Amino acid sequence: MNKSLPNSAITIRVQAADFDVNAEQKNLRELTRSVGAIVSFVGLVRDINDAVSVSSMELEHYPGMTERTIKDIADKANQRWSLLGITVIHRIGALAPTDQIVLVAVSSLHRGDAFQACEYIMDFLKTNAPFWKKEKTSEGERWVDARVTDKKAEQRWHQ
Amino acid sequence: MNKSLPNSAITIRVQAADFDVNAEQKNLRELTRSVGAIVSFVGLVRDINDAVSVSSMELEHYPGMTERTIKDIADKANQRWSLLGITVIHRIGALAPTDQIVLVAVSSLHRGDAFQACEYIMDFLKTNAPFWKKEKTSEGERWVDARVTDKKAEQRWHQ
Amino acid sequence: MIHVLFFASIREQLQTGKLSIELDADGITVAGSASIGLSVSTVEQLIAYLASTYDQSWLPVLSADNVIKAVNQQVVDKNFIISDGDEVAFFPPVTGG
Amino acid sequence: MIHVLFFASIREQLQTGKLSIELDADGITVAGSASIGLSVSTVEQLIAYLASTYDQSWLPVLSADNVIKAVNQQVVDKNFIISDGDEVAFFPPVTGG
Repeated sequence: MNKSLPNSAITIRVQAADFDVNAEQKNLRELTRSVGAIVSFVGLVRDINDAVSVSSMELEHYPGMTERTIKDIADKANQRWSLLGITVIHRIGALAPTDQIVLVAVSSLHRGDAFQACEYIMDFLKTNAPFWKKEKTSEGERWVDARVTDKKAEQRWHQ
Repeated sequence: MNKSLPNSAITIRVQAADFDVNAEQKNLRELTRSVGAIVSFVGLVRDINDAVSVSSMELEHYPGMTERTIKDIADKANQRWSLLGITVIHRIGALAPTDQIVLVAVSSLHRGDAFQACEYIMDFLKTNAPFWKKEKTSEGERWVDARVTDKKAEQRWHQ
Repeated sequence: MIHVLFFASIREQLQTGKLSIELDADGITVAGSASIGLSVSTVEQLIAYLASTYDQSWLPVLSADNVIKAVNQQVVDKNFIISDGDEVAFFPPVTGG
Repeated sequence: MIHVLFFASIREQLQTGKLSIELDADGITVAGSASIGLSVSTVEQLIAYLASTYDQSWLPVLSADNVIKAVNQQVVDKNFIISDGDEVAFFPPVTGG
Protein backbone atom coordinates (compact mmCIF):
# COMPACT_ATOMS: atom_id res chain seq x y z
CA MET A 1 0.00 0.00 0.00
CA ASN A 2 1.11 3.52 -0.78
CA LYS A 3 1.32 5.39 2.48
CA SER A 4 3.31 8.25 1.08
CA LEU A 5 0.73 10.41 -0.70
CA PRO A 6 2.14 13.92 -0.20
CA ASN A 7 -0.01 16.54 1.48
CA SER A 8 -0.01 18.45 -1.80
CA ALA A 9 -2.07 15.64 -3.33
CA ILE A 10 -4.81 16.08 -0.73
CA THR A 11 -7.04 19.09 -1.31
CA ILE A 12 -9.77 20.01 1.18
CA ARG A 13 -11.97 23.09 0.83
CA VAL A 14 -15.05 24.33 2.67
CA GLN A 15 -16.66 27.13 0.71
CA ALA A 16 -19.93 28.91 -0.15
CA ALA A 17 -19.13 28.94 -3.88
CA ASP A 18 -20.13 26.14 -6.25
CA PHE A 19 -17.42 23.81 -7.55
CA ASP A 20 -16.49 22.62 -11.05
CA VAL A 21 -16.11 18.85 -11.34
CA ASN A 22 -14.15 19.12 -14.61
CA ALA A 23 -11.63 21.53 -13.11
CA GLU A 24 -11.15 19.38 -10.02
CA GLN A 25 -10.70 16.20 -12.08
CA LYS A 26 -8.25 18.06 -14.32
CA ASN A 27 -6.17 18.93 -11.24
CA LEU A 28 -6.09 15.26 -10.26
CA ARG A 29 -5.10 14.23 -13.79
CA GLU A 30 -2.24 16.73 -13.78
CA LEU A 31 -0.75 15.44 -10.53
CA THR A 32 0.77 12.48 -12.34
CA ARG A 33 0.51 10.94 -15.80
CA SER A 34 0.12 7.54 -14.14
CA VAL A 35 -3.48 8.17 -13.07
CA GLY A 36 -5.64 5.38 -14.48
CA ALA A 37 -8.87 5.92 -12.57
CA ILE A 38 -10.82 8.78 -11.01
CA VAL A 39 -13.93 8.07 -8.96
CA SER A 40 -16.06 11.08 -8.02
CA PHE A 41 -19.02 11.43 -5.73
CA VAL A 42 -21.26 14.49 -5.94
CA GLY A 43 -24.01 15.00 -3.36
CA LEU A 44 -26.95 17.19 -4.40
CA VAL A 45 -29.80 18.99 -2.63
CA ARG A 46 -32.97 16.98 -3.27
CA ASP A 47 -36.35 18.64 -3.78
CA ILE A 48 -38.03 16.19 -1.39
CA ASN A 49 -36.63 14.81 1.87
CA ASP A 50 -38.54 12.43 4.16
CA ALA A 51 -41.65 13.00 2.03
CA VAL A 52 -41.66 16.78 2.55
CA SER A 53 -41.00 19.32 -0.19
CA VAL A 54 -37.79 21.31 0.34
CA SER A 55 -37.50 24.84 -1.06
CA SER A 56 -33.99 25.62 0.21
CA MET A 57 -31.51 24.75 2.92
CA GLU A 58 -28.85 26.40 5.04
CA LEU A 59 -25.62 24.52 5.73
CA GLU A 60 -23.93 25.40 9.02
CA HIS A 61 -20.48 24.14 9.96
CA TYR A 62 -17.82 24.27 12.67
CA PRO A 63 -15.00 26.25 11.04
CA GLY A 64 -11.64 24.57 11.48
CA MET A 65 -12.99 21.28 12.81
CA THR A 66 -14.64 20.45 9.47
CA GLU A 67 -11.37 20.77 7.56
CA ARG A 68 -9.47 18.96 10.28
CA THR A 69 -11.94 16.05 10.39
CA ILE A 70 -11.97 15.66 6.60
CA LYS A 71 -8.16 15.76 6.47
CA ASP A 72 -8.03 13.01 9.08
CA ILE A 73 -10.49 10.88 7.06
CA ALA A 74 -8.47 11.47 3.86
CA ASP A 75 -5.23 10.49 5.62
CA LYS A 76 -6.81 7.25 6.84
CA ALA A 77 -8.09 6.44 3.33
CA ASN A 78 -4.62 7.11 2.00
CA GLN A 79 -3.12 4.64 4.46
CA ARG A 80 -5.68 2.00 3.63
CA TRP A 81 -5.55 2.13 -0.18
CA SER A 82 -3.01 2.97 -2.89
CA LEU A 83 -4.07 6.46 -4.01
CA LEU A 84 -2.61 9.24 -6.14
CA GLY A 85 -4.83 12.17 -5.14
CA ILE A 86 -7.83 13.12 -3.00
CA THR A 87 -10.02 16.21 -3.39
CA VAL A 88 -12.88 17.00 -1.02
CA ILE A 89 -14.98 20.16 -1.38
CA HIS A 90 -17.97 20.87 0.86
CA ARG A 91 -20.24 23.85 0.45
CA ILE A 92 -21.80 25.91 3.26
CA GLY A 93 -24.49 28.60 3.38
CA ALA A 94 -27.72 28.78 1.40
CA LEU A 95 -28.41 26.03 -1.16
CA ALA A 96 -31.41 25.14 -3.33
CA PRO A 97 -32.66 21.84 -4.79
CA THR A 98 -30.34 20.42 -7.51
CA ASP A 99 -27.40 22.45 -6.10
CA GLN A 100 -24.16 20.58 -5.56
CA ILE A 101 -23.29 20.12 -1.86
CA VAL A 102 -20.16 18.01 -1.75
CA LEU A 103 -17.50 16.56 -4.05
CA VAL A 104 -15.21 13.68 -3.16
CA ALA A 105 -12.83 12.81 -6.02
CA VAL A 106 -10.14 10.15 -5.68
CA SER A 107 -7.49 9.16 -8.23
CA SER A 108 -5.45 5.96 -8.34
CA LEU A 109 -3.60 3.63 -10.68
CA HIS A 110 -6.38 1.03 -10.66
CA ARG A 111 -10.10 1.58 -10.15
CA GLY A 112 -10.70 -0.66 -7.13
CA ASP A 113 -8.70 1.61 -4.83
CA ALA A 114 -10.45 4.78 -6.00
CA PHE A 115 -13.95 3.27 -5.67
CA GLN A 116 -13.30 1.99 -2.15
CA ALA A 117 -11.57 5.13 -0.92
CA CYS A 118 -14.20 7.48 -2.37
CA GLU A 119 -17.04 5.64 -0.64
CA TYR A 120 -15.02 5.35 2.59
CA ILE A 121 -14.38 9.10 2.67
CA MET A 122 -18.06 9.91 2.03
CA ASP A 123 -19.24 7.45 4.68
CA PHE A 124 -16.99 8.97 7.34
CA LEU A 125 -17.62 12.56 6.23
CA LYS A 126 -21.37 11.95 6.61
CA THR A 127 -21.05 10.72 10.19
CA ASN A 128 -18.08 12.71 11.50
CA ALA A 129 -17.58 16.06 9.77
CA PRO A 130 -19.40 18.82 11.70
CA PHE A 131 -21.90 20.13 9.15
CA TRP A 132 -25.62 20.58 9.82
CA LYS A 133 -28.45 21.06 7.35
CA LYS A 134 -31.49 23.17 8.13
CA GLU A 135 -34.24 22.82 5.55
CA LYS A 136 -36.95 25.29 4.59
CA THR A 137 -39.91 23.07 3.75
CA SER A 138 -43.60 23.37 2.94
CA GLU A 139 -44.12 22.62 6.67
CA GLY A 140 -41.66 25.21 7.99
CA GLU A 141 -37.99 25.10 8.95
CA ARG A 142 -36.40 21.98 10.40
CA TRP A 143 -32.98 20.61 11.23
CA VAL A 144 -32.28 17.47 9.22
CA ASP A 145 -32.04 14.32 11.35
CA ALA A 146 -28.97 12.11 11.22
CA ARG A 147 -29.69 8.81 9.44
CA VAL A 148 -29.20 5.39 10.96
CA THR A 149 -28.25 4.16 7.46
CA ASP A 150 -25.31 6.58 7.42
CA LYS A 151 -24.03 5.22 10.74
CA LYS A 152 -24.35 1.68 9.39
CA ALA A 153 -22.48 2.66 6.22
CA GLU A 154 -19.61 3.93 8.35
CA GLN A 155 -19.58 0.87 10.59
CA ARG A 156 -19.01 -1.48 7.64
CA TRP A 157 -15.45 -0.14 7.41
CA HIS A 158 -14.62 -1.10 10.99
CA GLN A 159 -15.24 -4.79 10.36
CA MET B 1 -35.97 -1.93 -6.12
CA ASN B 2 -36.79 0.42 -8.96
CA LYS B 3 -37.03 -1.69 -12.07
CA SER B 4 -38.72 0.99 -14.12
CA LEU B 5 -35.89 3.33 -15.12
CA PRO B 6 -37.02 4.51 -18.57
CA ASN B 7 -34.78 3.97 -21.55
CA SER B 8 -34.45 7.74 -21.85
CA ALA B 9 -32.56 7.74 -18.56
CA ILE B 10 -29.91 5.37 -19.94
CA THR B 11 -27.41 7.03 -22.28
CA ILE B 12 -24.75 4.97 -24.06
CA ARG B 13 -22.32 6.44 -26.55
CA VAL B 14 -19.24 5.09 -28.33
CA GLN B 15 -17.31 7.94 -29.91
CA ALA B 16 -13.89 9.20 -30.97
CA ALA B 17 -14.50 12.64 -29.43
CA ASP B 18 -13.62 13.49 -25.84
CA PHE B 19 -16.42 13.87 -23.29
CA ASP B 20 -17.26 16.57 -20.76
CA VAL B 21 -17.93 15.22 -17.25
CA ASN B 22 -19.70 18.43 -16.16
CA ALA B 23 -22.09 18.31 -19.11
CA GLU B 24 -22.89 14.64 -18.53
CA GLN B 25 -23.47 15.17 -14.82
CA LYS B 26 -25.66 18.17 -15.63
CA ASN B 27 -27.82 15.95 -17.84
CA LEU B 28 -28.23 13.48 -14.97
CA ARG B 29 -29.13 16.29 -12.56
CA GLU B 30 -31.79 17.57 -14.94
CA LEU B 31 -33.52 14.20 -15.28
CA THR B 32 -35.19 14.69 -11.90
CA ARG B 33 -34.88 17.13 -9.01
CA SER B 34 -34.82 14.14 -6.65
CA VAL B 35 -31.24 13.16 -7.51
CA GLY B 36 -29.24 13.06 -4.28
CA ALA B 37 -26.08 11.32 -5.46
CA ILE B 38 -23.99 11.01 -8.61
CA VAL B 39 -21.05 8.62 -8.72
CA SER B 40 -18.74 8.88 -11.73
CA PHE B 41 -15.87 6.75 -12.88
CA VAL B 42 -13.40 8.09 -15.44
CA GLY B 43 -10.75 5.78 -16.90
CA LEU B 44 -7.60 7.43 -18.26
CA VAL B 45 -4.71 6.41 -20.50
CA ARG B 46 -1.67 5.88 -18.25
CA ASP B 47 1.85 6.79 -19.35
CA ILE B 48 3.21 3.46 -18.11
CA ASN B 49 1.57 0.04 -18.36
CA ASP B 50 3.16 -3.18 -17.12
CA ALA B 51 6.40 -1.26 -16.53
CA VAL B 52 6.68 -0.12 -20.17
CA SER B 53 6.37 3.50 -21.30
CA VAL B 54 3.29 4.12 -23.49
CA SER B 55 3.35 6.93 -26.06
CA SER B 56 -0.13 6.38 -27.49
CA MET B 57 -2.83 3.78 -28.00
CA GLU B 58 -5.45 2.79 -30.53
CA LEU B 59 -8.84 1.60 -29.31
CA GLU B 60 -10.61 -0.85 -31.61
CA HIS B 61 -14.19 -1.98 -31.05
CA TYR B 62 -16.96 -4.15 -32.48
CA PRO B 63 -19.55 -1.60 -33.69
CA GLY B 64 -23.03 -2.48 -32.52
CA MET B 65 -22.02 -5.19 -30.09
CA THR B 66 -20.27 -2.68 -27.82
CA GLU B 67 -23.41 -0.56 -27.42
CA ARG B 68 -25.58 -3.63 -27.06
CA THR B 69 -23.35 -5.17 -24.39
CA ILE B 70 -23.16 -1.95 -22.38
CA LYS B 71 -26.94 -1.50 -22.60
CA ASP B 72 -27.40 -5.02 -21.28
CA ILE B 73 -25.04 -4.31 -18.36
CA ALA B 74 -26.83 -1.02 -17.59
CA ASP B 75 -30.22 -2.78 -17.64
CA LYS B 76 -28.97 -5.39 -15.19
CA ALA B 77 -27.58 -2.68 -12.86
CA ASN B 78 -30.93 -0.93 -13.05
CA GLN B 79 -32.74 -4.08 -11.98
CA ARG B 80 -30.34 -4.67 -9.12
CA TRP B 81 -30.28 -1.16 -7.58
CA SER B 82 -32.61 1.80 -7.30
CA LEU B 83 -31.23 4.24 -9.89
CA LEU B 84 -32.36 7.46 -11.53
CA GLY B 85 -29.98 7.66 -14.50
CA ILE B 86 -27.03 5.92 -16.15
CA THR B 87 -24.58 7.42 -18.64
CA VAL B 88 -21.78 5.41 -20.25
CA ILE B 89 -19.44 6.93 -22.83
CA HIS B 90 -16.50 4.99 -24.28
CA ARG B 91 -14.00 6.47 -26.68
CA ILE B 92 -12.42 4.73 -29.67
CA GLY B 93 -9.53 5.56 -32.01
CA ALA B 94 -6.21 7.17 -31.15
CA LEU B 95 -5.61 8.22 -27.53
CA ALA B 96 -2.59 9.57 -25.65
CA PRO B 97 -1.53 9.36 -21.98
CA THR B 98 -3.82 11.36 -19.63
CA ASP B 99 -6.66 11.19 -22.21
CA GLN B 100 -10.05 10.15 -20.93
CA ILE B 101 -11.14 6.69 -22.17
CA VAL B 102 -14.42 5.92 -20.47
CA LEU B 103 -17.07 7.57 -18.31
CA VAL B 104 -19.62 5.71 -16.20
CA ALA B 105 -21.91 8.09 -14.30
CA VAL B 106 -24.82 6.85 -12.19
CA SER B 107 -27.40 8.92 -10.32
CA SER B 108 -29.68 7.80 -7.49
CA LEU B 109 -31.59 9.05 -4.46
CA HIS B 110 -29.02 7.70 -2.00
CA ARG B 111 -25.31 7.19 -2.53
CA GLY B 112 -25.02 3.46 -1.81
CA ASP B 113 -26.96 2.52 -4.95
CA ALA B 114 -24.90 4.81 -7.20
CA PHE B 115 -21.56 3.59 -5.82
CA GLN B 116 -22.48 -0.07 -6.22
CA ALA B 117 -24.02 0.32 -9.68
CA CYS B 118 -21.14 2.42 -11.03
CA GLU B 119 -18.55 -0.15 -9.97
CA TYR B 120 -20.74 -3.02 -11.22
CA ILE B 121 -21.09 -1.43 -14.66
CA MET B 122 -17.33 -0.78 -14.93
CA ASP B 123 -16.47 -4.32 -13.81
CA PHE B 124 -18.71 -5.89 -16.45
CA LEU B 125 -17.76 -3.38 -19.15
CA LYS B 126 -14.10 -4.27 -18.58
CA THR B 127 -14.67 -7.99 -19.05
CA ASN B 128 -17.54 -8.07 -21.56
CA ALA B 129 -17.70 -5.04 -23.85
CA PRO B 130 -15.76 -5.74 -27.08
CA PHE B 131 -13.05 -3.07 -27.02
CA TRP B 132 -9.36 -3.77 -27.53
CA LYS B 133 -6.37 -1.56 -26.76
CA LYS B 134 -3.21 -1.59 -28.84
CA GLU B 135 -0.37 0.38 -27.28
CA LYS B 136 2.56 2.09 -28.94
CA THR B 137 5.38 1.66 -26.43
CA SER B 138 9.11 2.23 -26.17
CA GLU B 139 9.40 -1.47 -27.09
CA GLY B 140 7.08 -1.37 -30.09
CA GLU B 141 3.38 -2.00 -30.61
CA ARG B 142 1.46 -4.52 -28.52
CA TRP B 143 -2.09 -5.59 -27.81
CA VAL B 144 -2.93 -5.09 -24.16
CA ASP B 145 -3.52 -8.34 -22.27
CA ALA B 146 -6.73 -8.95 -20.37
CA ARG B 147 -6.15 -8.83 -16.60
CA VAL B 148 -6.99 -11.63 -14.20
CA THR B 149 -7.87 -8.94 -11.61
CA ASP B 150 -10.61 -7.63 -13.92
CA LYS B 151 -12.14 -11.10 -14.20
CA LYS B 152 -12.04 -11.44 -10.42
CA ALA B 153 -13.66 -8.03 -10.02
CA GLU B 154 -16.54 -9.17 -12.22
CA GLN B 155 -16.92 -12.50 -10.44
CA ARG B 156 -17.51 -10.80 -7.07
CA TRP B 157 -20.94 -9.75 -8.34
CA HIS B 158 -22.03 -13.32 -9.07
CA GLN B 159 -21.64 -14.36 -5.43
CA MET C 1 -9.77 31.15 29.51
CA ILE C 2 -11.99 28.38 28.09
CA HIS C 3 -13.83 29.01 24.82
CA VAL C 4 -17.22 27.32 24.60
CA LEU C 5 -19.05 26.90 21.26
CA PHE C 6 -22.59 25.72 20.45
CA PHE C 7 -23.78 24.73 16.98
CA ALA C 8 -26.99 24.11 15.04
CA SER C 9 -30.05 23.06 17.09
CA ILE C 10 -28.09 23.35 20.36
CA ARG C 11 -27.08 26.90 19.52
CA GLU C 12 -30.75 27.67 18.81
CA GLN C 13 -32.02 26.03 21.99
CA LEU C 14 -29.52 27.89 24.16
CA GLN C 15 -29.82 31.08 22.10
CA THR C 16 -26.05 31.32 22.41
CA GLY C 17 -23.31 30.58 19.88
CA LYS C 18 -20.26 31.06 22.05
CA LEU C 19 -19.04 32.26 25.41
CA SER C 20 -15.78 32.40 27.34
CA ILE C 21 -15.01 31.32 30.86
CA GLU C 22 -12.11 32.66 32.91
CA LEU C 23 -10.11 30.03 34.79
CA ASP C 24 -8.29 31.06 37.93
CA ALA C 25 -6.32 29.18 40.53
CA ASP C 26 -9.43 28.41 42.58
CA GLY C 27 -11.70 27.30 39.76
CA ILE C 28 -13.47 29.27 37.05
CA THR C 29 -15.21 32.58 36.69
CA VAL C 30 -17.44 33.86 33.96
CA ALA C 31 -15.46 36.28 31.85
CA GLY C 32 -15.73 39.72 33.37
CA SER C 33 -17.32 38.40 36.58
CA ALA C 34 -15.85 37.40 39.88
CA SER C 35 -14.77 33.82 40.43
CA ILE C 36 -17.56 31.69 41.84
CA GLY C 37 -15.10 29.17 43.19
CA LEU C 38 -16.72 26.13 41.50
CA SER C 39 -14.21 23.45 40.57
CA VAL C 40 -14.40 22.45 36.90
CA SER C 41 -12.19 19.82 35.38
CA THR C 42 -14.28 17.52 33.14
CA VAL C 43 -16.71 18.26 30.33
CA GLU C 44 -19.53 16.95 32.54
CA GLN C 45 -18.59 19.39 35.28
CA LEU C 46 -18.43 22.21 32.76
CA ILE C 47 -22.02 21.41 31.72
CA ALA C 48 -23.17 21.56 35.37
CA TYR C 49 -21.34 24.83 35.82
CA LEU C 50 -22.85 26.37 32.68
CA ALA C 51 -26.36 25.35 33.78
CA SER C 52 -25.90 26.77 37.27
CA THR C 53 -24.47 30.00 35.87
CA TYR C 54 -26.70 30.66 32.84
CA ASP C 55 -29.94 28.67 32.98
CA GLN C 56 -30.89 25.32 34.50
CA SER C 57 -32.69 24.49 31.21
CA TRP C 58 -29.22 24.09 29.67
CA LEU C 59 -28.56 20.97 31.77
CA PRO C 60 -30.89 18.55 29.91
CA VAL C 61 -30.01 20.11 26.53
CA LEU C 62 -26.23 19.68 26.97
CA SER C 63 -26.48 16.35 28.84
CA ALA C 64 -28.62 14.62 26.22
CA ASP C 65 -27.11 11.31 25.05
CA ASN C 66 -26.81 12.32 21.41
CA VAL C 67 -24.99 15.63 22.05
CA ILE C 68 -21.45 15.48 20.70
CA LYS C 69 -18.69 17.04 22.78
CA ALA C 70 -15.42 18.19 21.16
CA VAL C 71 -12.35 19.61 22.87
CA ASN C 72 -9.90 21.38 20.60
CA GLN C 73 -11.85 20.00 17.61
CA GLN C 74 -11.52 16.36 18.65
CA VAL C 75 -14.57 14.40 19.80
CA VAL C 76 -14.34 13.44 23.48
CA ASP C 77 -16.59 11.90 26.14
CA LYS C 78 -18.02 13.65 29.19
CA ASN C 79 -15.10 12.57 31.39
CA PHE C 80 -12.50 14.33 29.27
CA ILE C 81 -10.45 16.77 31.37
CA ILE C 82 -10.45 20.38 30.19
CA SER C 83 -7.37 22.60 30.43
CA ASP C 84 -6.93 26.34 30.32
CA GLY C 85 -7.00 27.63 26.74
CA ASP C 86 -9.16 24.77 25.45
CA GLU C 87 -11.94 25.19 22.88
CA VAL C 88 -14.98 23.14 23.96
CA ALA C 89 -17.85 22.60 21.52
CA PHE C 90 -21.31 21.06 21.85
CA PHE C 91 -23.30 20.00 18.79
CA PRO C 92 -25.99 17.58 17.59
CA PRO C 93 -25.31 14.58 15.31
CA VAL C 94 -23.83 15.84 12.04
CA THR C 95 -25.84 15.89 8.81
CA GLY C 96 -23.53 17.16 6.07
CA GLY C 97 -22.53 15.56 2.79
CA MET D 1 -25.28 -15.63 -46.32
CA ILE D 2 -23.22 -15.75 -43.13
CA HIS D 3 -21.15 -12.70 -42.19
CA VAL D 4 -17.90 -13.50 -40.41
CA LEU D 5 -15.95 -10.82 -38.50
CA PHE D 6 -12.49 -10.88 -36.92
CA PHE D 7 -11.20 -8.28 -34.46
CA ALA D 8 -7.97 -7.04 -32.91
CA SER D 9 -5.10 -9.58 -32.69
CA ILE D 10 -7.19 -12.24 -34.45
CA ARG D 11 -7.87 -9.89 -37.35
CA GLU D 12 -4.13 -9.18 -37.56
CA GLN D 13 -3.15 -12.86 -37.39
CA LEU D 14 -5.60 -13.83 -40.14
CA GLN D 15 -4.94 -10.62 -42.08
CA THR D 16 -8.70 -10.50 -42.62
CA GLY D 17 -11.36 -8.32 -41.00
CA LYS D 18 -14.47 -9.83 -42.52
CA LEU D 19 -15.76 -12.25 -45.11
CA SER D 20 -19.08 -13.66 -46.24
CA ILE D 21 -20.11 -17.23 -46.85
CA GLU D 22 -22.98 -18.26 -49.08
CA LEU D 23 -25.28 -20.91 -47.62
CA ASP D 24 -27.21 -23.13 -50.02
CA ALA D 25 -29.45 -26.09 -49.54
CA ASP D 26 -26.54 -28.52 -49.56
CA GLY D 27 -24.22 -26.65 -47.24
CA ILE D 28 -22.15 -23.53 -47.75
CA THR D 29 -20.12 -21.92 -50.48
CA VAL D 30 -17.64 -19.11 -50.31
CA ALA D 31 -19.27 -15.97 -51.67
CA GLY D 32 -18.74 -15.88 -55.41
CA SER D 33 -17.45 -19.47 -55.55
CA ALA D 34 -19.17 -22.73 -56.13
CA SER D 35 -20.59 -24.65 -53.22
CA ILE D 36 -18.08 -27.09 -51.77
CA GLY D 37 -20.79 -29.23 -50.22
CA LEU D 38 -19.34 -29.15 -46.67
CA SER D 39 -22.00 -29.27 -44.00
CA VAL D 40 -21.71 -26.40 -41.51
CA SER D 41 -24.03 -26.00 -38.60
CA THR D 42 -22.03 -25.16 -35.48
CA VAL D 43 -19.40 -22.50 -34.78
CA GLU D 44 -16.82 -25.27 -34.41
CA GLN D 45 -17.70 -26.63 -37.85
CA LEU D 46 -17.51 -23.12 -39.30
CA ILE D 47 -13.95 -22.81 -37.96
CA ALA D 48 -12.97 -26.10 -39.61
CA TYR D 49 -14.57 -24.97 -42.85
CA LEU D 50 -12.77 -21.59 -42.78
CA ALA D 51 -9.41 -23.30 -42.17
CA SER D 52 -9.95 -25.79 -44.99
CA THR D 53 -11.04 -23.03 -47.36
CA TYR D 54 -8.62 -20.21 -46.52
CA ASP D 55 -5.56 -21.45 -44.65
CA GLN D 56 -4.93 -24.35 -42.25
CA SER D 57 -3.05 -21.88 -39.99
CA TRP D 58 -6.47 -20.40 -39.12
CA LEU D 59 -7.47 -23.56 -37.25
CA PRO D 60 -5.23 -23.12 -34.17
CA VAL D 61 -5.83 -19.34 -34.14
CA LEU D 62 -9.64 -19.62 -34.12
CA SER D 63 -9.75 -22.75 -31.94
CA ALA D 64 -7.62 -21.31 -29.13
CA ASP D 65 -9.32 -21.55 -25.74
CA ASN D 66 -9.36 -17.84 -25.09
CA VAL D 67 -10.95 -16.83 -28.43
CA ILE D 68 -14.42 -15.42 -27.88
CA LYS D 69 -17.16 -16.39 -30.32
CA ALA D 70 -20.23 -14.20 -30.81
CA VAL D 71 -23.28 -14.88 -32.97
CA ASN D 72 -25.47 -11.88 -33.67
CA GLN D 73 -23.48 -9.95 -31.05
CA GLN D 74 -24.13 -12.42 -28.25
CA VAL D 75 -21.31 -14.53 -26.84
CA VAL D 76 -21.79 -18.25 -27.60
CA ASP D 77 -19.82 -21.47 -27.23
CA LYS D 78 -18.40 -23.56 -30.05
CA ASN D 79 -21.49 -25.79 -30.20
CA PHE D 80 -23.85 -22.91 -30.99
CA ILE D 81 -25.81 -23.59 -34.21
CA ILE D 82 -25.48 -20.97 -36.93
CA SER D 83 -28.38 -19.98 -39.16
CA ASP D 84 -28.53 -18.23 -42.52
CA GLY D 85 -28.16 -14.48 -42.11
CA ASP D 86 -26.17 -14.72 -38.88
CA GLU D 87 -23.24 -12.46 -38.01
CA VAL D 88 -20.43 -14.56 -36.49
CA ALA D 89 -17.50 -12.81 -34.81
CA PHE D 90 -14.18 -14.03 -33.40
CA PHE D 91 -12.13 -11.90 -31.03
CA PRO D 92 -9.59 -12.07 -28.20
CA PRO D 93 -10.40 -11.25 -24.54
CA VAL D 94 -11.60 -7.66 -24.34
CA THR D 95 -9.43 -4.89 -22.89
CA GLY D 96 -11.51 -1.72 -22.96
CA GLY D 97 -12.47 0.61 -20.14
